[in-house]
Amino acid sequence: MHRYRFILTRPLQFLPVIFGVSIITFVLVRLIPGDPARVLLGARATPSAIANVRAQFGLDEPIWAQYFYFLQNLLKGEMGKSITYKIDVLPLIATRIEPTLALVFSSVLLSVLIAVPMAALAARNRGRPVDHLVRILSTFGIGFPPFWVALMLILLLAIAFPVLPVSGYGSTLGDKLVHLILPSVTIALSLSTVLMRSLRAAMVEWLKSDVATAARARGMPESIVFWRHVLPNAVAPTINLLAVNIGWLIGGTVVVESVFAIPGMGQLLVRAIFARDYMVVQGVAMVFACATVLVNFLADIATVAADPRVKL
Amino acid sequence: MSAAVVKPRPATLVTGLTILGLFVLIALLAPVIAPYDPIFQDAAARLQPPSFVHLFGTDNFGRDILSRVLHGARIDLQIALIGVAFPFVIGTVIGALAGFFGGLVDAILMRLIDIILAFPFLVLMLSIIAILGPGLTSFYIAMALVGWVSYARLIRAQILVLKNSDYAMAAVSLGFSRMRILFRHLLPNAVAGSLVFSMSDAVLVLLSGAAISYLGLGVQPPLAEWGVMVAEGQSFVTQAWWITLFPGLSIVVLAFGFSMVGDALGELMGVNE
Amino acid sequence: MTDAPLQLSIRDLTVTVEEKTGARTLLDRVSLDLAKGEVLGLVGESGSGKSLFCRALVGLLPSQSLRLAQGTVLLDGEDIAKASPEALQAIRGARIGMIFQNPTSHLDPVMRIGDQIVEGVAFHQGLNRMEAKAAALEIMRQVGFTDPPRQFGNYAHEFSGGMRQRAMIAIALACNPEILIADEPTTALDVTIQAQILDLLLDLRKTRGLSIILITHDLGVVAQTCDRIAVMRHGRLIEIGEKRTILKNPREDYTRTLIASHPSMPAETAPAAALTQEPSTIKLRPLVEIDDLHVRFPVGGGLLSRRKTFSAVGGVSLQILPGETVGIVGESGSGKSTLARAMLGLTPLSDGHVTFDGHSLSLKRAETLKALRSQAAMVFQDPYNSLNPRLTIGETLSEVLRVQKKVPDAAIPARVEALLDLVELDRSFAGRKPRSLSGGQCQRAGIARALAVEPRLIVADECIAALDVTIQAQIVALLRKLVSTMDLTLVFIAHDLAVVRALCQRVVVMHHGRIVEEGPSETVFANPREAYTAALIAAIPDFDPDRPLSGRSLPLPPLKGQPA
Amino acid sequence: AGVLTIGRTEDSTTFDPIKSAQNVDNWVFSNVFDVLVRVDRTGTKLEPGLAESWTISDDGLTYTFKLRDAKFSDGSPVTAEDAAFSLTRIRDDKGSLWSDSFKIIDTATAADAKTLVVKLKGKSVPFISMMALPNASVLPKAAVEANADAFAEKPIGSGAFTVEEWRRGDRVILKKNPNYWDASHVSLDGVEWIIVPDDNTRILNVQAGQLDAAITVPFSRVAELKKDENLTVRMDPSTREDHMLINHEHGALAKKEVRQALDMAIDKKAIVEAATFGIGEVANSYIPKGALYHYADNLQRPYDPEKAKEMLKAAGAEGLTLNYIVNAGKETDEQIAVLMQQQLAKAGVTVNLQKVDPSQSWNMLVDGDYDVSVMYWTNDILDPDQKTTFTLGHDTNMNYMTRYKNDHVKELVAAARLETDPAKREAMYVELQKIAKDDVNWIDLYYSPYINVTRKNVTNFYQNPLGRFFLEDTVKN
Ligand SMILES: Nc1ncnc2c1ncn2[C@@H]1O[C@H](COP(=O)(O)OP(=O)(O)OP(=O)(O)O)[C@@H](O)[C@H]1O
Ligand SMILES: Nc1ncnc2c1ncn2[C@@H]1O[C@H](COP(=O)(O)OP(=O)(O)OP(=O)(O)O)[C@@H](O)[C@H]1O
Ligand SMILES: [Mg+2]
Ligand SMILES: [Mg+2]
Repeated sequence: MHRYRFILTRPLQFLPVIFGVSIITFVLVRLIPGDPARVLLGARATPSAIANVRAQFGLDEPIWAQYFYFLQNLLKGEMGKSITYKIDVLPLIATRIEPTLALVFSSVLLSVLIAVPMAALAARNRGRPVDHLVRILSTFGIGFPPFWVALMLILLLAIAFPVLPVSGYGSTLGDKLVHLILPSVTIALSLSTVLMRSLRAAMVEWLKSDVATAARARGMPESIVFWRHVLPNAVAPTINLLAVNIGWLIGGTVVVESVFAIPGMGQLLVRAIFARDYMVVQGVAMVFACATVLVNFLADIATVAADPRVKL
Repeated sequence: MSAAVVKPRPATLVTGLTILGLFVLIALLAPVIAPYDPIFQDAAARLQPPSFVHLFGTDNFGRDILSRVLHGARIDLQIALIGVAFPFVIGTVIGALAGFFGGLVDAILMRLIDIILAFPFLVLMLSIIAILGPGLTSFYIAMALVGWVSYARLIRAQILVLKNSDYAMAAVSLGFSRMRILFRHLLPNAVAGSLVFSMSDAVLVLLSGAAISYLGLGVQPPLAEWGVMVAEGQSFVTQAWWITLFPGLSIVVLAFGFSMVGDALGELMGVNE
Repeated sequence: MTDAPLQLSIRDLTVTVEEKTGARTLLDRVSLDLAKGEVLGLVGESGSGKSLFCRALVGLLPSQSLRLAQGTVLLDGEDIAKASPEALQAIRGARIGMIFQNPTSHLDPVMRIGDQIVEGVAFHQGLNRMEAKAAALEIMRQVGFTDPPRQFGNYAHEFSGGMRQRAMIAIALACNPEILIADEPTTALDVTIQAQILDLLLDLRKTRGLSIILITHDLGVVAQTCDRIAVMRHGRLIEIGEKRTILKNPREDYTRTLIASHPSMPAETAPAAALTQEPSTIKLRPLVEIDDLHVRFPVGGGLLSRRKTFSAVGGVSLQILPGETVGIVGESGSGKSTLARAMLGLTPLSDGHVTFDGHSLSLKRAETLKALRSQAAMVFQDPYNSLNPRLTIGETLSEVLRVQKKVPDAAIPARVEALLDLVELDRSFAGRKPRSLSGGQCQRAGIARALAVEPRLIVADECIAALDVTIQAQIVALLRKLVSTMDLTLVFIAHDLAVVRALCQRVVVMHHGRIVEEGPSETVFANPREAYTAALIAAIPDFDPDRPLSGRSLPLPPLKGQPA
Repeated sequence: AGVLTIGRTEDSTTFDPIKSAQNVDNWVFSNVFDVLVRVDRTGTKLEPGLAESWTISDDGLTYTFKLRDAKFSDGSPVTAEDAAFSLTRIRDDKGSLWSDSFKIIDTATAADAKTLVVKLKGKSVPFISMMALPNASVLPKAAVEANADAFAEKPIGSGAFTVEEWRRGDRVILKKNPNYWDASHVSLDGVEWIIVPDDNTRILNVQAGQLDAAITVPFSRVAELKKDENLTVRMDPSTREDHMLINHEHGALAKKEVRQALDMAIDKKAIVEAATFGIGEVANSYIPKGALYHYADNLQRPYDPEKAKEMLKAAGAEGLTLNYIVNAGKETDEQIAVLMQQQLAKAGVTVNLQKVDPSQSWNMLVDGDYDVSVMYWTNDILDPDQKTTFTLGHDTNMNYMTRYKNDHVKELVAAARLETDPAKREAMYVELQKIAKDDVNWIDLYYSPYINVTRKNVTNFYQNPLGRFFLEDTVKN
């Protein structure tokens, strides 16, 4: 199966990407005006206290030396200490990965579950009122800011009809699932729109295609034409779109995490940016980068699996 | 070869353009048609529900929502336009050059694109905005630095296909310069997809703006911008729904206009998103 | 055949299209009968409604704006023109099978070939998966797959054109139809493969008792395979009758033109110029000199494996004298286009030399390219895709003139008109874009563009392959005229030997990237030295129905493009 | 009985008290640890904590604390040794953020198991107040010395509650400490501090009954929440004072008259009305109302934009343009900025708003890269000395970034620090308040309460003005 050979070679390309991300983050966060020590010490800061903290976290070293230590630590499997939390970054992040991952996963799953039938409905009734309705609805899905949608969902399903928890994450599996419903719906409302548009366009295209005609010409009923020939062909181009969006989602769950008080990485990251907790920003950025790269990698594999013509 | 000439569905295009045109008109006429000064605070008229005095009600400062929504059209159209135009131009040029010349240039650019894509979008946006200070200019710069990637990818993929097309080969055989081939022959045929994408991108840009506002780094107060209005108004959503609803609806309707035009463009140009 | 029972009886089939200006008739009261076991040839120029007719039969009109306005289609006495969608669906495939013109776009790219066959078998014959698979393998064997168990799992893109066409046929047969409609099943293929496919169809007719409607615009194909011929033009059936009658005594002018423009007509041989007869006595310096040329392409390979290369042109030497007309023939993939591109400096040379007018491409690249760009031009195979879709013909031509700077800017409009005149296009075409032109018109525009360079050398790469015969004949005539009036050197690439024979003084036969035979057209066609050449020539469907297609009796090269 | 769930915006950062200077941590520290001396509920008196009683030597240099019989949550007794260790540690530990404040301690020693003797390097009246800082909590020496990092994750204290679990980013779970010396008094079985960053969500959680309490409620929500029958909106007096910082080194702002004019050009009532929805109270002194030595009769300049305009003209500062740094992401701050822009315009002052993220604004203020900006201060010790020193006393921080200079004030601040007679001391602070007002070191804007909301069934949920939550008193019915 030489088409899958890239699975062996591709990971080599990850290294420069991760390396690049680390350098850019490193420089970028240090370019942001604001001193972590001052933030940490607050209003009662005295110059000597500030100097003390800076020395303690190695912030008084030249930037290249700091980067060198960072890399050195990385080789040891460490990512430095958080200024805010005073513990190593890696265990700090580790506890935050699961909620974000769960959120992304459930949102994507939900989006796909919404997008595929909706796109199918619209494409098979192209130009009819159903099609227009779906398109109008989808515009609403993408037009309203997520934090507003989230709030509306809470007001509706947690206050007016209190069937779901307002916010939080829960500790048992069932509890977590229940808590993930509203946040996932919030994300899915906009993500599914993106997927749906692309899927619908592809489906319309393939419904008109020679492949579909050929299937009809051999007497296949419309449902077989659609599910067996149109859908598999229409899915391939959407995989890439989905991958880009998952990448985007992984790095952008913060708003939803924040509204729903989900203890994920997004919140950790934003807090760290505002507090200039350099090590945490770096660490989270690296984890995000790895996740994104991995998602794209999986998408590549999926693309190859979905379309035998594709070579990578 | 099915020469099925794609029929543009004029209704979609007309609806879309009408909506966009209407917003442009509103933006142009805002100072004339707005009943109040959008930043004037009237302590006596705080949190008024919609009435004949304030058609869309007032916010927590007693500012007239209608006037703010009308004036917001100026800012938001500007955001959509500039927030898309720069990434579009930068991405197109970079993507075109990478796709056309290939080799080392392409390899480096592709890695750069990989890096930016792997970068948590928010770190980039927030850091850049934090570095430059919140405000529209920083937002544009951040958008441009992050947003070009999508366009570059789209264009590059197109150019890679087109550069092996017969008419590209024909152009080479006719002694045309490489720049002429790229910019006059290939690019015009390659941009259709990006153009369609830019329409939905415009909506994403508006929403990114709103998200940034939610995180507190949005446009400078007291500027009326829909995303900021929704973000700020959401604390009052239970007692004064009108503060968020009207700017929110404005975004949705504008988004609808953009996506209509995008769809129509897509069909006109025979692009499958 | 006449005594066989009627199977399909079509009366007054009319299809209209809704347009803004009102309804336009695309098929105008077409009536014809098909007997059981009969092969009916349907010929006619492009756009005459052949495909539409077939699709109308099974209710698969290509667009919703098309309507079956009137007419009956009696299938064993039952009118299916007015049948419900469900009834039609039951007829499609099971009773009337279709083979489409373009297998590449009609095969599902993401489904294994075997599964596509199984789908039909299972659906129409109600077999379970195991049985269906066995049946599918059997069908694959029937249509000439060499290794069905393995090829079962292949995807369409892994097959060559011929194999794909076979797969199309297999899929149609899987439904076990009584009537097979084959819409130009061989147009896109080279002659050798065309012969195999036609053979296959005839075989199937014999073994399965199929009735076949064979659509083509090649009268030669019809002559070889059909019992009766129907001729269509402008949506109407203008003539129908027994094959020999029609070929010998066509009633209609159009049919006569069709027959006359068939390239295998012996009347049309290239005007033998003095050059070809005594090339050595007149010591001319060759315009193009190719010496041991190799062009290799990297294929596959990657980080962990060594890069492999594929040799598309492997050691070709060729001299082309000024004013000569040279034809290059060979099956698909034999390296013709690659050679042409290498000749014009459009693809890097791996080895060897190309010299144009004394400039060597490998030694003085820049200088040679400059000469090539201003003195040589190419006409491309695909008339649509070789023109920039966004520019009008006028813009395309004037751009060339402006860049080439051979005429002053002020004279450009006049020159554009002169060029259009030259290729016999109306001047109004200057303002139109390629999309609104027919294939033949596009090809003329392409030629005009080549002429705009005022070249000494024109390389025409299969520039007529996609056109129908009447247009082909026009283009060939045009080229012939241009060569004689403008002192052009022409390299004409084709896989259709008949055309080459009609146009070229000298012919070069390529096979697997090498020249296997070379010589004056007449000599080569009369006495091919190589078996390969002979096979190519024999595979030309002869116009005379009594001279049978000899595809199967000669040692054909193995089908290429099978997955490794 | 029961577990009290409290929603707050941010997570704790550590459980090592010396390593934090943030309110989010102090709130929890004071549930988990105990201090020698406590500040009472009104925020005006010191009362015994772990120290039953204390005496101060006549020269004011030696403090002797008598410790009560108390146990840490692990059952080990709280000894004078532990207390001495804790004080020395906050002064000396490399990771301590409080070293500077505790430099005044010369030695801290255990005279016997229950007697702690602290010797100061110099006289300091406010020192005893500092003993109430949660950061100076008494920690078990053995446990901290064994592994300080582990301690910071799962501490051992002698407070009313113990840390049961810390789900980072989500919640801190506290359990009643049976070994607490006053355990019989504690009603709650436990407390959960739950992070809900979004204001809306946090409050909705309480409305939906999924949280018992939500703290830091925005002003804008109070009126609405008061109408909810299931809720109690609690507004406890705080020591928070919002003020406008002025950079005394920037051009015309160096002139007292200009600063006075600005003070007059700002309509604080309108700000209280608009930004705090009438909940705040116009401030007239840097020492907040209700805090020790607050001078209630201090000058309150009338709002008079016309006069302000004249004064500016007279001072040669006509057409003044100010660069106003706004903290991004703070609803009220942005609101006030917009309002002030409008008000100052009436006095002919052009204000350019520059919104920057809070960490950056901090930097700009420290670097003097601003003209005006609005900030606030909340006392964390009872004694006014700390704030006075930081803002008026020519401390190393340029008088809280204002670059205010007045040598007389500086001497007065130093003297007040040493004055043991409360009456005399009060007089000194009254004078300081008058001078500060006259000099307009900054512009006092408003005082505002802590606003928290609880379900009706929660009683005795309150903060003292220094911000301490008295959860040992809280009852959930
Ligand atoms: N969807 C459509 N809408 C309008 N006109 C159409 C449509 N499809 C086909 N036609 C017209 O119908 C006529 C017949 O087309 P058809 O495809 O049957 O030609 P053909 O004889 O098969 O030609 P070719 O040899 O090129 O395949 C043409 O003039 C074509 O332009
Ligand atoms: N860019 C390329 N990369 C790899 N292989 C190529 C490339 N171009 C051509 N080839 C291969 O080189 C061989 C010769 O191709 P070429 O196009 O010259 O054939 P041809 O004789 O023109 O065939 P046809 O009649 O189908 O046009 C083919 O097998 C083709 O697959
Ligand atoms: Mg056809
Ligand atoms: Mg070719």
